[in-house]
Amino acid sequence: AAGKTLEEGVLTVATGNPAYYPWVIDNAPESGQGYEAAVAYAIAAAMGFDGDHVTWTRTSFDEAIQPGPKDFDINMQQFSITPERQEMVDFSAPYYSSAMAVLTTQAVVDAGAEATLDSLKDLVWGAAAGTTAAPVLEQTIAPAKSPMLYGDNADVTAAMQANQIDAALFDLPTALYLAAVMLENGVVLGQFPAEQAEDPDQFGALMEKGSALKPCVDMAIAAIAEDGTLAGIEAEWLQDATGVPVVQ
Amino acid sequence: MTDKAVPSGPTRRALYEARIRRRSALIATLSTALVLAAIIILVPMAPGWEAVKKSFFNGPVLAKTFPGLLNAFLMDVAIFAWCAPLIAVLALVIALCRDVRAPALFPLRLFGALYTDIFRGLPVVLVIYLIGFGVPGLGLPRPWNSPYIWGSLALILIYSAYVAEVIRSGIESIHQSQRAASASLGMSDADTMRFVILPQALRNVVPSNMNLFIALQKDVALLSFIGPVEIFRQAGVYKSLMANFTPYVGAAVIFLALTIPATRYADYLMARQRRRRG
Amino acid sequence: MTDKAVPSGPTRRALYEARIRRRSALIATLSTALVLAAIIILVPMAPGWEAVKKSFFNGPVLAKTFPGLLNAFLMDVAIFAWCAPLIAVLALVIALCRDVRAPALFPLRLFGALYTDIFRGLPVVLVIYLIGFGVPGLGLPRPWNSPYIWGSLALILIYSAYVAEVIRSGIESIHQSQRAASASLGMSDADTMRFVILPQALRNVVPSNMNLFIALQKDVALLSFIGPVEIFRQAGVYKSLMANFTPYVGAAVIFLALTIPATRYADYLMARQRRRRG
Amino acid sequence: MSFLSLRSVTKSFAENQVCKGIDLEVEKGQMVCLIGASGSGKSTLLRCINLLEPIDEGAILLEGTDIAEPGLDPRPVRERIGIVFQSYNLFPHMSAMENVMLAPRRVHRKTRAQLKAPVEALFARFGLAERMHHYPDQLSGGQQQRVAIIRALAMQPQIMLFDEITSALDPELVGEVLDVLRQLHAEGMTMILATHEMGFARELADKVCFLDAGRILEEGPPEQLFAAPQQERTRAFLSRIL
Amino acid sequence: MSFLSLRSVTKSFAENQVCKGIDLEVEKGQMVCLIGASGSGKSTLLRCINLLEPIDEGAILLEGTDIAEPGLDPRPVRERIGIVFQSYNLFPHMSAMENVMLAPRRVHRKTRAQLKAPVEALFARFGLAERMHHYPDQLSGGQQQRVAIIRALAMQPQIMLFDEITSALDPELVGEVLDVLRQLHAEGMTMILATHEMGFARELADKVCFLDAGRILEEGPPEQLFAAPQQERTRAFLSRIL
Ligand SMILES: Nc1ncnc2c1ncn2[C@@H]1O[C@H](COP(=O)(O)OP(=O)(O)OP(=O)(O)O)[C@@H](O)[C@H]1O
Ligand SMILES: Nc1ncnc2c1ncn2[C@@H]1O[C@H](COP(=O)(O)OP(=O)(O)OP(=O)(O)O)[C@@H](O)[C@H]1O
Ligand SMILES: [Mg+2]
Ligand SMILES: [Mg+2]
Repeated sequence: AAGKTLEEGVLTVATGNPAYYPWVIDNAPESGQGYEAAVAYAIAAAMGFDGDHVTWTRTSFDEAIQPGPKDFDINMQQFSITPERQEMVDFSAPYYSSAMAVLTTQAVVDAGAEATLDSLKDLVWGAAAGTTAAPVLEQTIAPAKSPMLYGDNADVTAAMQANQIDAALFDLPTALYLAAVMLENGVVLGQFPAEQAEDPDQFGALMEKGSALKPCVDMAIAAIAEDGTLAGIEAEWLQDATGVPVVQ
Repeated sequence: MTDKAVPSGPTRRALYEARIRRRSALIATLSTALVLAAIIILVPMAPGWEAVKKSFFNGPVLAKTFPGLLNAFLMDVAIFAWCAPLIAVLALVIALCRDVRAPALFPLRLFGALYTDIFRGLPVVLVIYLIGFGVPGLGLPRPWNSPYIWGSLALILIYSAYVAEVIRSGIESIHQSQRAASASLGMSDADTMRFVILPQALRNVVPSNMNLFIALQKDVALLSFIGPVEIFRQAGVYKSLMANFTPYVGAAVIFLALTIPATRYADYLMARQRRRRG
Repeated sequence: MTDKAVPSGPTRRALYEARIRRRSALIATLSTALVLAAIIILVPMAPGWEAVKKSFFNGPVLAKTFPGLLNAFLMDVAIFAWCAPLIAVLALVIALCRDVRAPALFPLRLFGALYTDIFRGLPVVLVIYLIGFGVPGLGLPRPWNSPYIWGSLALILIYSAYVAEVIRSGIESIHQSQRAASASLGMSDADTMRFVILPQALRNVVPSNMNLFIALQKDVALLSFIGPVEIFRQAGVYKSLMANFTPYVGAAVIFLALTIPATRYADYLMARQRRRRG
Repeated sequence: MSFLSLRSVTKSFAENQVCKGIDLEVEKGQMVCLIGASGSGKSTLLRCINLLEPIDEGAILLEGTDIAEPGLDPRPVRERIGIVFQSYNLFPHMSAMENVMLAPRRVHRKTRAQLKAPVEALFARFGLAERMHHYPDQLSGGQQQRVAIIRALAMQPQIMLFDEITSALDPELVGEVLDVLRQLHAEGMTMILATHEMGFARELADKVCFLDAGRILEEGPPEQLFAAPQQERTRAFLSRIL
Repeated sequence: MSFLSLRSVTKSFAENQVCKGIDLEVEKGQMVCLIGASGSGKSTLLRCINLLEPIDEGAILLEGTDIAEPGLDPRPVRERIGIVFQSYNLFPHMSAMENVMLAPRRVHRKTRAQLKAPVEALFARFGLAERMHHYPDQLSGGQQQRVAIIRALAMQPQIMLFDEITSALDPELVGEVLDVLRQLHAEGMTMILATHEMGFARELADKVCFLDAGRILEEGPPEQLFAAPQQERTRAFLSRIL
């Protein structure tokens, strides 16, 4: 990767502001704690950057997908790879295949919500506007009331805490984290497993369109996938999701 | 003696002016055409133009998203429609509060002053976030926690502070002599306000308020930050789906179609008022 | 004859008014105290109060986040500081464009009119998104794609349209007779504008522009949507980290500390101007 | 006892004492003219009588009762004392008719129907029958001033105060308004008139008072005051004006 | 050949013909007074002579050259013709001195240093030496009007137009300004003066023109015009005004 990074000899990795558990622990990616933080250091290592030569920066979701030159070499904040986005930016090979999951609160469950499409249709839905959750919501659940859309995860949880929405669609790890930590009485009601989806939600590291770094990153990801590093990181940082029922 | 001179054909000045007008029109047309031509020919020659065009002026994307945008714009219109009258009423109340003289009602004056100071001092987004997420977060039951209600309330609070100040300035702009004239007829203060001052004050502030309501129509877009999918959010969704900024341009066009005529009309009212006073 | 009567002690009216004033002050104090007491005692008795307090008025959270917020507010101040002068200059240019009479310069007038119409017609967020995300996306190299540059440009474009209109209205408010007086002395149009009209026009529009610059200071917060971590974004970050709205309240306090005095001063200038004219 | 009497009325604006102990007796049906230089306090005195300005010291007796007692509700008094200002102060958003009817409707609680006949009669009497439904800005200055007079008269006051009601008018329109005053005088209305129209004062006034720097320097019937002013100042003033 | 002569000048505002063929001869050093009712076209005529309004037909000859030729640059002409308006039109943001110096500095490209002596002399001549550095709103109406005259004179015009320059002044201030005109007349300045001050017209004018509805109905030396007006209208007008 020599000569292809923003700053010679240093890999600049972007994450969200703030970055959320379990992707980054304590909003401090420098620690290497958290799934994406760990993956980033693993990729960097596979590309030949040691830990001291990884610097972090922050971008919003919109900033990351805007076309044009970037302030980072790679950006990891649960970007779903979609063909439309690939028109404007480059994605690495996927480093995680996520299930979509339904985040809700105990009160909604008590009120009779179940992990069935029929039951889910009648809830008031929310999602983060910039993510693929919004279209997935329309396609798979097609709620009766048009969903509310928000700028970021924090706003979605705020709305759910305010009882303005019943449920929201997130990738599973995010949903699990939000349910456990951010949301009082949060519950992950069900999931749409990645294996069953026709085009599963896969996270890739985002790069500038035509980035020279892409082959290196792809190789690095392939390498860490192959040698089991990736699986190890997943086991360490992402909860076992088998407890979450599959939506019928 | 017939004083009304019948103009016998065009005068020397009329002829000269017609000539000048023709020449000016010619020059203006030519220079405008030149500039336009330069823009039309040169801009597409710029290196980034293809990218710009694809990203901002993408015909197919526009065609696909425009109906959705228009539809979402109805939401803006609806929010505006229910906020505007409430703002007008609340603003009038606040303005009257600030005009209250009786010492027992001093808390009202204080309230009015605090109210206008605070809500004019805060950024609109901040208030929308605070009220739109904050208040419902206190455990209100549905449907009383709707972001439509609280988001609208945020707009109403802010804009009524501005409108109240405008109304108050209108009240103060009515010359003291009108109050004196009314008082000298034995009218009470309340009657004076209601029949003499307010009707004139409100008429005077129509243009300023028109400008505020245009601003309100635009700030409705900020409600999207707490959930309602109005045109700005809808454009954002399309943008992130298609990674293309054309939907924003579409939204801009929709706004302009509404706000340019409205702004022009407000300007016209303002200018007319200034002329009348000047 | 000594006309200046030496007031020999308080007059009957003075005594009466002093009595009334004392009574009014008493009533006002009492009623204010009552209302305040009611608020202080009753509000905390409301069922949701504990939740509200924890969520909105959380002392420890405020203490922890306030320094960070203040620090982020420096960014707002900095953005304001570089935008304001550019806005002033651009607005003056646009206002003069719209006043141009020569037919060859008609494109300038057209440009001025289009410019003000478009940028006054669009919501600020929309322009910030369009320019702040759109333009850099066209393949500008760093550092020329910085959101600071393009976000600021968006603010400059919008606000200069408003300020230009205000300046133009100032120019138009200068009575025709000033131009006539200047012309009658043999002065050229350019000199008339520069030495006679503009100095008066600009002085007249200070209060209106002051209000616009206060609004600008608040709209700087909208730049956060395209990246710059100014106070609003910083508050949002704290909010999502701590799941607590107190940082927003903190940001509100910081804004109010700046905007209330400024707004008050602008109001005062406005009122003084109105009195002078009235 | 006079109908209206002022007893050493004083009035200050902040440090500036504008009325410095004014005594004045006005009999029923009398027309009293106040003359004096600009700033001598004529307007202030009239506004004090109407209670638009509170006085500092002294008393204003209307039929023997002190109406200037601090704290008294001024409204019943104002119903009895009409005032017309130099700048007509019509309500610009109402037609002439509505201007006139407003106070009787709100204060005397009369209906439009009750008021129609008497108000129309007033308009007719002062030659404005055709202009009743016009708005102030559709009326000439003289017409506006007459409407202002009608508006005050519609409250059926016992005394009318006029403050330089012709000085904002073109010379050609002054006549119309003075005619109204002549008519009122003939009908026995008690009136106090601040004016610069010496000719009119001379013709109609029962008493002329010369105000100077907040004092009534000289008063008397017009024949006497204009022909043989006692005071040096009065002479100087009259020589400048006439 | 006269110094200034108007040849059947006509001027309309839209449908409203305000000057209906005006002929006027002004000799060097003459003072010509225009009198006439409000709206008769006096101001318009003066503004036409100064080229502030383009005329429709006719010619305005200044020393034999037609200055009203359409398309001509009016600026050199305006330097030769000074005008002073009823509402003084001083520049409120400049001191009296700066008001006077502005045009010579910008148009004649003189420096402040060059201008200082002559301008101070002008101020001194018209009794304003102490007021030079005051701003217009610190000056009385009469003083403002004198500054306006000084401002026009500083451009060293050959002819001066005055448009009712005393009518916005209190009677007591009128004298100051008329003194200035007397002085100018004595020095041989050519002047045209629209005025309602008949006394002044009678005293100083070399020729008085009576304008009525856009025509010069009658003209002549003041003794003749005031004493024995030929026309019915002139008589009616004079009887109303005097
Ligand atoms: N509301 C006020 N506040 C302060 N001073 C005032 C007020 N009204 C009048 N004055 C002052 O009182 C003095 C007398 O004013 P007033 O209007 O009574 O005079 P006037 O005789 O009516 O003069 P004029 O002929 O100009 O109308 C003036 O010096 C004036 O400045
Ligand atoms: N700029 C203008 N546009 C339209 N009409 C005008 C304009 N200036 C003057 N007039 C009209 O021209 C006529 C003559 O006006 P002008 O001011 O010349 O009269 P004047 O003799 O100076 O009257 P005054 O004694 O009132 O000053 C009037 O009917 C007036 O309405
Ligand atoms: Mg007065
Ligand atoms: Mg005139």
